[in-house]
Amino acid sequence: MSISPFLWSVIVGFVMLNVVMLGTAFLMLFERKFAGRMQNRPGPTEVGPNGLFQPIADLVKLLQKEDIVPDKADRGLFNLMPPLTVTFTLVMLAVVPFSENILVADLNVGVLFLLAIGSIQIVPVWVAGWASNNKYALLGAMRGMAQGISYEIPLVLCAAVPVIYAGTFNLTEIVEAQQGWGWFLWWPPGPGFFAFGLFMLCALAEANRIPFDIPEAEAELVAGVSTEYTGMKFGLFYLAEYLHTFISAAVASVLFLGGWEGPGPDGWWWMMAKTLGLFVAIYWARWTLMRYRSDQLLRYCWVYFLPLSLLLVAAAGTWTALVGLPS
Amino acid sequence: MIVDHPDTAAWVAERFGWQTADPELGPQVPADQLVALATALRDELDFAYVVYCVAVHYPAEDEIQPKFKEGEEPPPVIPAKPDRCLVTYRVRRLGPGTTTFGFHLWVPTGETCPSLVDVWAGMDWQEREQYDLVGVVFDGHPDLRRIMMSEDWPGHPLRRDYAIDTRHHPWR
Amino acid sequence: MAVTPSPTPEPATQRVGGLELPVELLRPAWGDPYLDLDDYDAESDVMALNLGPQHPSTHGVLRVKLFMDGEVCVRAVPYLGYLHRGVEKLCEKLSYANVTPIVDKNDYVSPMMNELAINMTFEKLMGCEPPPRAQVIRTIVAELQRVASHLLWVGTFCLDIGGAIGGGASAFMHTFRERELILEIFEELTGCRFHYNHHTVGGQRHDIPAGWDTLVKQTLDHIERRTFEYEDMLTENPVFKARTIGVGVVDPKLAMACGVSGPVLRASGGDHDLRRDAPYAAYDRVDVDVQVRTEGDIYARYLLRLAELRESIRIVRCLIDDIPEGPICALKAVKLPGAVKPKPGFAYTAIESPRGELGTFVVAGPGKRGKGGPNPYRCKIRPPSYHVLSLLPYIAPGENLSDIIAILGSLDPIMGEADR
Amino acid sequence: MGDQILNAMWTTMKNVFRPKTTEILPWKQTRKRRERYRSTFALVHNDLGEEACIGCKMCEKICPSDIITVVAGGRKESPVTGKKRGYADDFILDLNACIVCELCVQVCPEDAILHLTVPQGPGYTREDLVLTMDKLYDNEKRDAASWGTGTGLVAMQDPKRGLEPPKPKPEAKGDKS
Repeated sequence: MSISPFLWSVIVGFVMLNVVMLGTAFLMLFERKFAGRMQNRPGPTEVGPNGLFQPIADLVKLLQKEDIVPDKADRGLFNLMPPLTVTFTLVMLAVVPFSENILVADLNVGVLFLLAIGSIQIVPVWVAGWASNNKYALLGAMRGMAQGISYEIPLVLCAAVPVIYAGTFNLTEIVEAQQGWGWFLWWPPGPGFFAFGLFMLCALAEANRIPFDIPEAEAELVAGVSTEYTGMKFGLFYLAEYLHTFISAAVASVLFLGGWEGPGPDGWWWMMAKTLGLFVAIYWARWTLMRYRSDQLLRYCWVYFLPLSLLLVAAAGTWTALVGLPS
Repeated sequence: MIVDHPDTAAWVAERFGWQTADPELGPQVPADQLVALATALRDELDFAYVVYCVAVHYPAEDEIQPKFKEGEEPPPVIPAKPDRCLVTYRVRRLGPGTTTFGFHLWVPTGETCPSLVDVWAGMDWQEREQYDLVGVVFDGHPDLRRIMMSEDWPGHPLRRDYAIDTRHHPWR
Repeated sequence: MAVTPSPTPEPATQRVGGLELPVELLRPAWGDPYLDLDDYDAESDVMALNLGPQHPSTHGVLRVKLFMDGEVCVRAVPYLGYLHRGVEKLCEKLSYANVTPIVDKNDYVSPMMNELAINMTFEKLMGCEPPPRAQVIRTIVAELQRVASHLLWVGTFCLDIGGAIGGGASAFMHTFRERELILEIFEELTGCRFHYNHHTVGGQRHDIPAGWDTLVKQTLDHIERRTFEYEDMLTENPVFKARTIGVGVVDPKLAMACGVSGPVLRASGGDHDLRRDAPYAAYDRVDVDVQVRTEGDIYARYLLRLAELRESIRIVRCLIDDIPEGPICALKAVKLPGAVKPKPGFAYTAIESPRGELGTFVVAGPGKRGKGGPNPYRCKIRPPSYHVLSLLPYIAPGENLSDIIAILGSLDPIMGEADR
Repeated sequence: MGDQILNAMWTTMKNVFRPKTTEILPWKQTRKRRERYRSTFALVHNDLGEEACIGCKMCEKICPSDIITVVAGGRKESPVTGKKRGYADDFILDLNACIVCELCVQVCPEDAILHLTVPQGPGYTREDLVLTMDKLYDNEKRDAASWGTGTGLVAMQDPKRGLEPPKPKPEAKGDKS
């Protein structure tokens, strides 16, 4: 039975949206359980068997919270920004291939699209901080802006390494270039490994995760940009952050870990396993490390990460020039 | 110039001529000599560390004629005392073998007490607190604001005439 | 000994607390700290940021008005009093025996210290000496309380720099897990986990139960093992080091002039510890190895507190094995509010609380018929946190907002005792 | 730098496999409180089965928070012994402001008021935490008396304790066995 590519895209898009949103909710539960175990606590236990329905309870709680808009806030922008962050994050999902068939749009400039949408993410966060008319939110927004712009550059350069190796911007073709065990993580040796590490660091910074969660550093800035948001609007920021982390992990596994390619039968399960593995690693680091200061963060970016990523691009280019593109 | 004098009270008696009655309170200092004593303690005896500044309010007392039996020599009349505050200070010399030294002065209500902020930075908040709670005005303090109570608080709570159940507006 | 007063004191160096230090101006680097925002140029880019009283990391209800140039503070003005409960006024109205459970609430992180401090002053007024058994138990509980307090500090400080959702929370929960064990010890001894009312005038109210010393020893062994885990997690952690080394350096001269003692002073190089220098309770039975560091930054304070924690464990181990037999209280148990009536007089005693010199100055007033009154005439509690906070206008200017939070955390102020 | 971060992460991972140290929830808790733990209060009956409280108002006078109100009922003939003794007509203890200092237990000459090792259940109004005489005698039935009694505490603080040949510890009168 043949199905038109457009219809297939719509179906996959619909299913993926729902699965990812629901999955994110349960990833939150997983994180809370995991963090609880790290701190010798049981984590959520009350709603459902062993706390299984906690995300649903959270959702209900967020929905019934009073929706407060500060008097002097810019009402329109203030209300617009939380949905916008989630939208931008979900748009990124469109080009992430979970298997040969499970993808919404097979763009031939997929990497560029991802990076572009990823950097637009900064804008709603910044505008939200500005529109809140709160000094803490403003400080958080400014920090987030500086951090987002700075880390965009090494992020793009690190993503360029697999692009150079594969000779294409198309994510599906990048995965196919890593067939078998030829992941860009270790083959060609060297640049890919470091580029992966750097990419993960920059993705953490982009997604505002500890040790780089400067924009919402709750010890200093109360809750940063989301200080004035209540109820589901706050929940949307939260959701966007989780989605961003999840998508960063997915993109990293596509670019460096061979996507759905793996030992044994290929398929979406490999992709999911790799993504979740990275996700767990991110949370493991999150619940272990402290937070950097914003000026330290920017200094690391411009002094270490940017030259290093340039070097990696140069190395990858040299390798490709000498050895040639994969057939 | 640091003098390592073991007995500060003796040093003060020698230098300024003030005798110490109660070792806990130390010598009584005239108000105009307070800063001179404090500077000498800090610079010459190495009392670099502020312990406290406490003001104790004593309400006015009437003249008291102690009781005596008929035919006896009447004991001397205890004179009337005005409404006044006892301001006591204590400073400390740090390190092994640390000692503290206290001195005090009497400030009748309506008069001011010289401030020691310029001698020890730590006297700043101590004096502010005593001003706030007891109502002693420290002359020369650069920032004599209330610190514990709100700015518009009526009265000074640690005075003896301030009843503990005084009604007040809820704090903002 | 004749002393010739020098007319012009040489401003070169001054020996303070066993240190030769350059005399410098004790004024904040950014001008007068007492100015308000109105005094600023309206054209300047200074923003007033109200840090607290409702803020996640002001350790309660401290309010600091920060004047910020971008994210850098140009002036910090602390406002206290949001937790002022009138404890000193209350002490004037309560009898001597009743004051103890009230002052428990001052430094709510180490209540044993409050009780000990005020009861030592009452004993000095009464002229009574607690029996040796009480002295040793006092020392042991004080050191256990110091362990608990420093553990809590490590946790809350990690919250300040690590965030409530993140690594800071993990360290926080880990230290609370260990602190819980100390509270269990106190629960076994006094029946309460927090506000014990364990000390009384003349001694203790509770004798140690059977098997308590074994429990203490086991717990301390356990805690000492776990402290190495904090070392793994924090001490060498590059993120932790990046946030703490070289930040918030406190000059020892300034610290002394502000009346700051305890770990903040010792981390800056002031070699002063009342446990060694003016021993009270049973500290004359043990050698207190005073930890001193000279860096004066937040990292030094962290290392110093960890070292003090281990030192406290060592002191308890020294004392726990030979607690002398005998009574635990020099006076009869309180049966009436007016049971304790010291003669009129003045007394000041000080102890080394986990935050520094916690002293109490008590004026015992006259009562009827020439005897002492049943309640203090004036009771002044000299809290270390109050003085530590007065450092803030001097060290906060020039620091980043994130660093101000870290500095505030590292000073370890307890608003309960600062505001009283 | 990397190895130290890994070291820190290893530390947190070790903790994942440790047993949890927190209790689930208060109403599910299985935790055993210590013998001396003090929480809420109970008024007890003495060995003869009558109310131990004699209405002497000692606890009312000593209470630092001023939360105890005793209405003394005057001296009456005891139905059990036939001797005259005091009774309390009413005894109100406002647990809202209680600071659990144990002083009322210590001053009680008849060991009538005791601490319990179990907490008072939460309520929906402030009045639920005001312990009236009935509630206090109901608490006696919970059979969770704390260790501290008036005589016990006084004996423990006796300044001559251990100096002379130890006497047998006086049995706590009001303590139910």
